[in-house]
This record gives sequence, structure tokens and C-alpha cells, in this order.
Amino acid sequence: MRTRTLIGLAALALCAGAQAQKSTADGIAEYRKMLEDGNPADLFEAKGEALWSQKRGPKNASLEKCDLGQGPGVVKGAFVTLPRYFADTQQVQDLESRLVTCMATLQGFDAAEIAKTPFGSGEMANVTALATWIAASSRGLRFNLPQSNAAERQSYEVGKRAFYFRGGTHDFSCASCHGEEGKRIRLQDLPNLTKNPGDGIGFAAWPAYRVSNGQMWSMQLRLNDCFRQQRFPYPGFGSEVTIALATYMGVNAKGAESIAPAIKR
Amino acid sequence: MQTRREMLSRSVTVAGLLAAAGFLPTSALAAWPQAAFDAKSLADAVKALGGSAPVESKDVSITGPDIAENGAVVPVGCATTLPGVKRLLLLVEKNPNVLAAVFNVTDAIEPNLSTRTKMGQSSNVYAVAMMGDGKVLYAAKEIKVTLGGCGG
Amino acid sequence: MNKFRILNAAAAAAAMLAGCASAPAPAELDNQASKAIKSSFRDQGIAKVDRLAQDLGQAACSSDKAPDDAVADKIMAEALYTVKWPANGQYIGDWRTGERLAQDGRGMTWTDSSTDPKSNGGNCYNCHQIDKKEISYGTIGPSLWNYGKNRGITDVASPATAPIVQYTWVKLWNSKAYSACSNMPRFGHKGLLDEQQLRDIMALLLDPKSPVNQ
Amino acid sequence: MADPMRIRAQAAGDKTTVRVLMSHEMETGQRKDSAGKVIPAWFIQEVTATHNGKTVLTADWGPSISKNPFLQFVVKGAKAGDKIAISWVDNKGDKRTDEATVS
Repeated sequence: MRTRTLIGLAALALCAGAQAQKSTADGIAEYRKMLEDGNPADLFEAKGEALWSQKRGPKNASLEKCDLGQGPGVVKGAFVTLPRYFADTQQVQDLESRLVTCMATLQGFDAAEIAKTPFGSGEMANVTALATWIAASSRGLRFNLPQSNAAERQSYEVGKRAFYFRGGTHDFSCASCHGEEGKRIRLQDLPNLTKNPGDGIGFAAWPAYRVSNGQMWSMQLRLNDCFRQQRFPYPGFGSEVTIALATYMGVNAKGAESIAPAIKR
Repeated sequence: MQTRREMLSRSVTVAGLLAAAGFLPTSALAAWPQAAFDAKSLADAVKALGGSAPVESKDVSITGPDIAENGAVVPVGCATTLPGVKRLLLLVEKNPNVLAAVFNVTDAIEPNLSTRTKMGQSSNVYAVAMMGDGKVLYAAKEIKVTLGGCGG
Repeated sequence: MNKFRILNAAAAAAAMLAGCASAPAPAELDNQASKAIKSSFRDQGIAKVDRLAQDLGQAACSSDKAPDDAVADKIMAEALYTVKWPANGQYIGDWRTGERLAQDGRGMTWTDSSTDPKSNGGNCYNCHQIDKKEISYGTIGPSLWNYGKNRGITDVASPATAPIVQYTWVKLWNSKAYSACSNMPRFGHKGLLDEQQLRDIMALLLDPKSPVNQ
Repeated sequence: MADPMRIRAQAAGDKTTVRVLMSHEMETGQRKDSAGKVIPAWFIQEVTATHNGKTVLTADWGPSISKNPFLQFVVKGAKAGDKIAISWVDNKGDKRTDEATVS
């Protein structure tokens, strides 16, 4: 009799625990839902759209002839096919490094100078705003990165190796957090980026507005801060590893619907 | 009832006096209710806005998530089903200064507003309705703020 | 059905062969990847590029395949050898300080100013459930709720608890001693936490008075 | 000068829901920079909303409103084609006004 009561109590306690856990997840989901209506990424999107057609830089030109891989001036659909190989630069480029190329060739800006500028300031802030608008122009489209060029295939393979590369003081690699299903850090769900993590998850969500610091984060900054948390040294803007990782994640995300720019914690 | 214009002109006078006395108001706007925004409690904030002691009421509602993943942005809303509301306030009990927003409501809008506030920690959040007849009614809700991310 | 499968397999093999003909060999790609990693990073603050120089375990655990048993055994043996035992056999500190360290996820990034363990946190809640009161916990590692209680610890000073206490110390000092490619940082071995900080985390996990064991 | 606001005003029946995003730091004055110096307070203090030129709402805000503020309210009687204008003034005296057409 007594034992039964005890077991009953224990079962009750277990249930209560499970319920509390569920309500935490529900509460967080409810919070995220509330934020979706009115994503401040809109502010950056509007800024990027205006920057695209504005005559600027030493050559006083707009970016309207910029080729993002779909032909000069074509913005819609470009985001879901990047990174890709560009014959004029003979390089695989992601959206941001490609934008910097256009700002240099069309507008006369100094590409190296922009690459050195901290995120969120000067021309780098403009690159982020432009990337936000260009990503938004492919909202609802599905990822389909080209892999027909040898350089694109090599970028994928280098990216995969960089993804699993362990180092630093804490022995972390990208795969430490993003190599398995259903894991989280604190309350943040961690997408498994070694495969297609699903519509609007992982690569298909960035650029994103970060509510924790009120900043617009491009994929370059997303990767930069991943490496910071990994306790790695500093990855250069547009460096080979960052672009190869984007290729790896982008190819893995084939068929995933882009919701970028998203809103994140 | 004091009109907004009267309030403005009176505040301008006060600001002028303060400036003359060497106290520079931190606010660029004379009408901004500094004392209310300096208040440390619900009662003090309402008092600074000229209101009576607030009474809990089912006719006022406060909306927000049960848990906020990040205290930097917490979506909150305040509303009332009663006619004749003059002001709706939003307050966060455990913030250093409790008052977040004062909405001076007219008949041309619904007495139902939403915004987003910062929360330093888990806390009660209040919606307050200051009515035309002098009544001050409020509703409270607890919002938990969790620690997110890698914490570094 | 069977025939279809065979045909499919043949097609796959042909595709692989065709792929091999034009694609660089895996070793060549490994080479490209290490060149890319070398050229992509620079020193920033306390985070220098020497952090990319891998030791045996880091190198062996850098792919989607686990190292073979012989390599794994070598990593574990070397890791166990590195463990430094606490002075005076004192394993248990203050669980309150341990909880603070467990909550703290800071340290060793390029935005941190010092590599002194005193400025580092333990990052524990990032990956583990520990005290049940904390609802914001990660799931990369197992739950540590009731860690000591589940292992029958009622008195940390009792000699009977020594195996569990020592196991836990090793796990914190150098997690690779028990699992070659463990995701857990080597807190003692890499100088992330000092002896006293490790004692405090030990207390959080093992002390019967710790909220973890209620 | 501050970046433009994003204002969306959508009519449904005789009610128009207005959603506003403002570009602003909303600095509390209680944070310190990396050198340990207090970052001075900088936040929107007053917001005014008008419907076809007539004030329908004014708000006083403190520094605890989130960065890049969001505001939502419902205007009675507004219809497609009407103008909704939002203005803000911050504690440094910077100001900004933007207008949207009800759709």
C-alpha cells in the first residue's frame, strides 16, 4: 500500500517534470511566433533596396548592373544559388564577397578596405543591408547551388573538411554542435548542418536580425561569431574557409525553402 | 481635465525655471514625464503621472509570452475593454526604472497597443489604464526571462 | 525487383567511376583544405593562429568517421597520463561557486582579454542539464541532474566513493581519457579551469548538499 | 540622420492595423563600453501618430523600449488610401517623420 503510494507519487513527479519541460518549449515557440510579426530586418531590407539603385562611390554609379550569377541586374533568385563560381574573378564567391566585387568594379570602392571594415560600420554595414534585401528577394524560393564547375565541387569538399576540423582551446569543430539531430545549446535548437536541416532552418534563415544585440547578421558575421565561440582565431571576411563552409551548407540545404531574412534570438 | 497643450506650456515653464536654476533637464522634450520614468514602483510611477492608487481589474489586459528567450526584446501589449481610457501604461516591475511606456489614447484608436520592451530579469509586467473618471486599473503577468546562447 | 537493384548499383558504380576520373583524390582535397584553413585565419587578441595546430586527438577526430581503435586507444591512454590529481587529495570545493561557474559560458574567445582560468566559466549548462531549477540548458551532453545521488554518494569523504570521485575528476580534467573524440573540452589539461574551480564543479555534481542531488 | 521607418497600415473593415518599425539604438544609459565608460542614454522619448493629419495617439517612451522599436495599434474608421504618419523625437532632439498609405 505504502509502496504503491510512493510509486504513484514518483510517477506524478515525473509527469510534472515532463509537463514543465513541454511548457518551456511551448513558451519559447510562442515567444518566437510573437516576434515574427514586425521583424526589424525590414529596416535593413529597405536600406539595402535603396542602396542598390543609388549612385555612389568614386565612380558615382549604382549597383544595378551587378551580376550575382543570374546575369547583370538580376536579383530575384540569386540568393538561393550562392556561393557559385564566377568566371570574371575566377573564384567561388558568396553573396557578400560578390557584392564587394561589384562595389569595387562598378562603384570604384576599395575591396580590401571594405573587407577590413568591422561588421556593422561604414561600407560593411551597407554590404549587410544589400545582402539582406537580396536575400529577401528570394524569399520562398528553394536552395539550388550549382555544382557543375570543378571549383564549386572543390569548394564543397574543402567546406566539408573545414566543418569537421577540430581545434582551439576547447577542441570544438562546427560538427561539435551541428553534426547531430535534436541537440541544443541552452534553449537554442541546433540544426544538423551535415544534411538538409529543413525549410527555413540553418543556411536558409540567414541573414537574420539578432534580437539579443539588435544587429543585422549576415552569413559572414554568423560564421565569424561561430568561430569566435569555437575559440578559433579570426576568419577573414570572404576568406576561402568561410565561402567553402557556405558552399557545403548551401549544397546540403538543396531544396530547402529560404525564409531569410529571419529573426533570431 | 488638463489639455495636452496646457500641460506642454506648463512643463515648458517648469523646464525654464529648472534651467534658470542651473538644473538642466536631461530630456529634450519638456513634456516628457521625467519623474514617472524615474519611479521605482508601479504606485510611484502612477502617482507621478497624477493618478490615484491602482486597483487590479479584469477589464484591463496585459499580453506577452510566458517565457522570453531573450530579455532584450520582449513583446508586450496592453488593452482595456472599458470606454473612457485616457492613458495606457506599460511597466516592468524589476527593471531599474519600472515605467516603459505611456500611451495617450484618443477615441480614434482602439485602447489596445503592442510594443517590445527590455527586461533585465524575470519579472511581473503591468498594464495600467488611467481612466477619464480618475480610476486607475491594472493587470499583471509574470514573464520569465531565460539565458540563451553560449553566454559568451 | 532484384534486377532493378543490381542495375541501380551498377549505375551508381559507373557514376562513381566517372566522378573519380575528374575529381581530385581525397588526399589532394585534404591538402587543399589545410591550405585554405591556414590562409583564412589571423590572430585576434588572445586567439592566435597557433590554436589551429592540431594535436593527435584533434587531428584524428576531424572527420565524419571515428578514428580506428588503435588510434583511439592511444588518444585515451595519453589523455589519462596527463591528468593531474588535486593537491592533498582534496577533490570537493563549494557547490555554490560551482553553480556560478557552470552558468558562466565565457572565456578564451578573441573578445576575452585574458587566458587566466580565473576569467573563464565552465560552460556546463550550454550542454548539460544540471540543477533542475535552471530550465535553460543544452542537450549535447547527458543530464547531470542527481549526478551524485544516482551514484549512491551520501558522504564525499567516504573511501567507498573514491572511484566515482576520481572518475569525475578525470572526466573534467581530460574528457578524452574515457572517449577519444568526446565533445567535451579538456578543462584541466588545456588550462581552462584551475584546480580550485574544478573542485567547485566537483562539489556541484557530487556534494549531497548540492541542489543537483536533492 | 536616422534611417527611415517601416510603416504598414492595413485596413480590414472599418479598422486599420498599423505596424511601425523605427530605426533607433534605444541606449539605456546604464551600459558600459569595453573601456568601462558609461554609454550615454539615447532613446526615443515621444511618438506621435496621425491619421490624415489628425493626431490619434501620442506616446512617451523610456529607455527600456527595445532597440529598433516596434509599435502596433488599431485606428478606427481609417480606409484604404488614407494617410498614416508617424513622428518621433529622441532625447538628443533628433527627429524623424514618415508616412504610409493605408492599403
